[in-house]
Amino acid sequence: MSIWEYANPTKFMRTTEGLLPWLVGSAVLCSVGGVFWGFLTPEDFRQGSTVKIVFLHVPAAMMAINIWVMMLVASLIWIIRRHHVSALAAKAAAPIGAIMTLIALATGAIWGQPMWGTWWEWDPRLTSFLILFLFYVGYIALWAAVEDPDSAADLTGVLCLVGSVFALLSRYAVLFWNQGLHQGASLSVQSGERMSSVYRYPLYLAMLGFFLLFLALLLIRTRTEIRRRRLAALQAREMRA
Amino acid sequence: MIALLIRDLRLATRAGGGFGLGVAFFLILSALVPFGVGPDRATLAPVAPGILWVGALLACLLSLDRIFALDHEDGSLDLLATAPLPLEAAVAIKALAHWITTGLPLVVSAPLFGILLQLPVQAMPWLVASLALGTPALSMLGAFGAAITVGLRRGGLLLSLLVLPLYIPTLIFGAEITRRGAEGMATATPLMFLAGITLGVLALIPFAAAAALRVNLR
Amino acid sequence: MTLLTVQDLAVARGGLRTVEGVTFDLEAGQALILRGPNGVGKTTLLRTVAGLQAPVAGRIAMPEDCLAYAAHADGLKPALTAAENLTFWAQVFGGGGTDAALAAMDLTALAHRPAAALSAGQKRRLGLARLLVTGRPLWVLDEPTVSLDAASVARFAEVLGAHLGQGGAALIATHIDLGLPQARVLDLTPFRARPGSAPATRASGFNEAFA
Amino acid sequence: MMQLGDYAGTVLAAYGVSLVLIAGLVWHTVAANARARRALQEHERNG
Repeated sequence: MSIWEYANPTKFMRTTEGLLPWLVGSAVLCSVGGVFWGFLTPEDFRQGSTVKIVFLHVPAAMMAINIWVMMLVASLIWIIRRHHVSALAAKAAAPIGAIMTLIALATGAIWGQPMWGTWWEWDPRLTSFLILFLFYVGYIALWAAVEDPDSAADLTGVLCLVGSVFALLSRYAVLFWNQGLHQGASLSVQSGERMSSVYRYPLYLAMLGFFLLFLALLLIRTRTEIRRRRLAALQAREMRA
Repeated sequence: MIALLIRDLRLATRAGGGFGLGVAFFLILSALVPFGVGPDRATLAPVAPGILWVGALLACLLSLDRIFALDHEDGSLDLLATAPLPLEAAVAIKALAHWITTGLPLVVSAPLFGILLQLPVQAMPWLVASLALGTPALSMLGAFGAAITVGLRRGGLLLSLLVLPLYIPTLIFGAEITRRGAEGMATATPLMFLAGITLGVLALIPFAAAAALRVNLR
Repeated sequence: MTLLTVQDLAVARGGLRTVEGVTFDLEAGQALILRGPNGVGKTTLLRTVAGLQAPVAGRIAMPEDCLAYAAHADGLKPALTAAENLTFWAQVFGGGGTDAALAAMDLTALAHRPAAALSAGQKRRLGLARLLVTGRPLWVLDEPTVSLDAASVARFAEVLGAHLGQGGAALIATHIDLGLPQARVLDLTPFRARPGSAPATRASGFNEAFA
Repeated sequence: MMQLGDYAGTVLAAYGVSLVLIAGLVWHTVAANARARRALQEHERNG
């Protein structure tokens, strides 16, 4: 049995049916647990209680990027192997990615207010996320605008491919443009002052929670898209008959 | 291939609004900005490079939907797709025609608008150089956006939504070159980056645009 | 010499099969006329043969650089003159004989008129003259006689007959009788795709129609 | 309840905004799924 069998809509629907309750349960458990645990952590000696925002900001930012990568992979699978479920999964993932980007932007801006003294700073990372958000919006708008579903999948796939290159390019262009005052990666091993474990473990849990939340939402949304496609196919067939 | 280029240029001159429109838009923009930010040399000069580059971007955007929309309506796009000319080449030629009708006049006339916006004289060569290097990428990326949205109702707004984010790297480096030129700093690094982006775009985007066109033609 | 072989072809419009199991071939000197009610898929079939969209199933074979396609729209630029329009397509296809093509379709007097100033029938004639300058042997024509008067239809039939006589071939969707002795007629109605008759899965085991 | 210190408003605003956004996304996902399922079931019952 090959992995591609899950690209069959009926097989996909049957498999996810049994998987979903477990996934939803663990997603709720981990995300609520991680975020709540994060909320209970003590204050940081420099940032005060604003450090608690990290448990939303970092997982959302991580998912914002990873969801785009997932869409890129799904688009490539559609373009190369023509599995409809793959294209629909990319379509289903985009709104989740856009919301995650929005959360990362909003929490970043709110955090920046006391830390940098301004709501919005054209800091390279915030700017990159704004650009990423624009790409998400364009991608979603293109799906909505094209009527024929296969053409829409093809066009958005090409856009995702080109958009990925330009999102990456913009990231480095923005770095060149403004060095910024964002703190370095919070979890990177090289940085001198590593995050203390008081914050690290809740953060890991929150990241896992956001990831599971994404998976659960993705499966539900993909199932929605499959049902819509099936309904449209049945209606079109009756019109013809 | 040359036949297609000549035809597109001829159409742009005869149908009117091809060559002049972008420059006219650029002129209006340069005239409006001082009304908005004030006539002071001290306030205008620092923002001039950015205004000029954003203006070039918007002037380019204005005429993008014409690249394929007219050919799609009258059926010549179908005929071109069945012609011996590869669609990738047709896309590249049409982007070149777009650049000659909108990008090139902008490059040539940019110093004039630079004067209007109090851009320091030592920045003029850099303004022209950055536009000359950057606008071909704008036309090519615009052709990609036009290829994706050809045949869509309400395609115009979507086109700007798709294309403008793609313009960001070009805009950043182009404006940076002009700004550094105005301040008398070294411009080599952003110039290299801009040239790299433009060359990469010219080499690869025709394939993406042709793929999108084929999807829209079926 | 065989200019076009179509085997067990199925085509789709908007994700749904229109006709399937279509098989025919065209030798040099032959013409095939496609008939069938509106919506049966004549245009889709012609576009598929022209390579503008992919077939759902079946095989299309033809020699390289052999086909010239003419659709409902003529692809004329209103700002260019008739001669300029034609010269452009002649250059794209690497052919020539613009003047002869204009004469054949009785357009010589109008050669320097902008295409915008031509009547619908004159535009159609100019669109058909384009076929002559392509130098391609196989013509794929979608309703070529729309907006032509009786005299122009006769003139077009004459041009088509001469093309077949020189070893060309034509695949035409039309409702009127062109009076060509070489022409066979293929009615697409019996090939209309029936729901459920298509095999439900592809090689990858994918249920394509979501049904 | 624990201390939020000087930045109580900031922290609560960040959590509030994120919660609203996620709740909206979840609600939209679930509602669209229920709508699609109902529409498909209805269609299969009738046809």
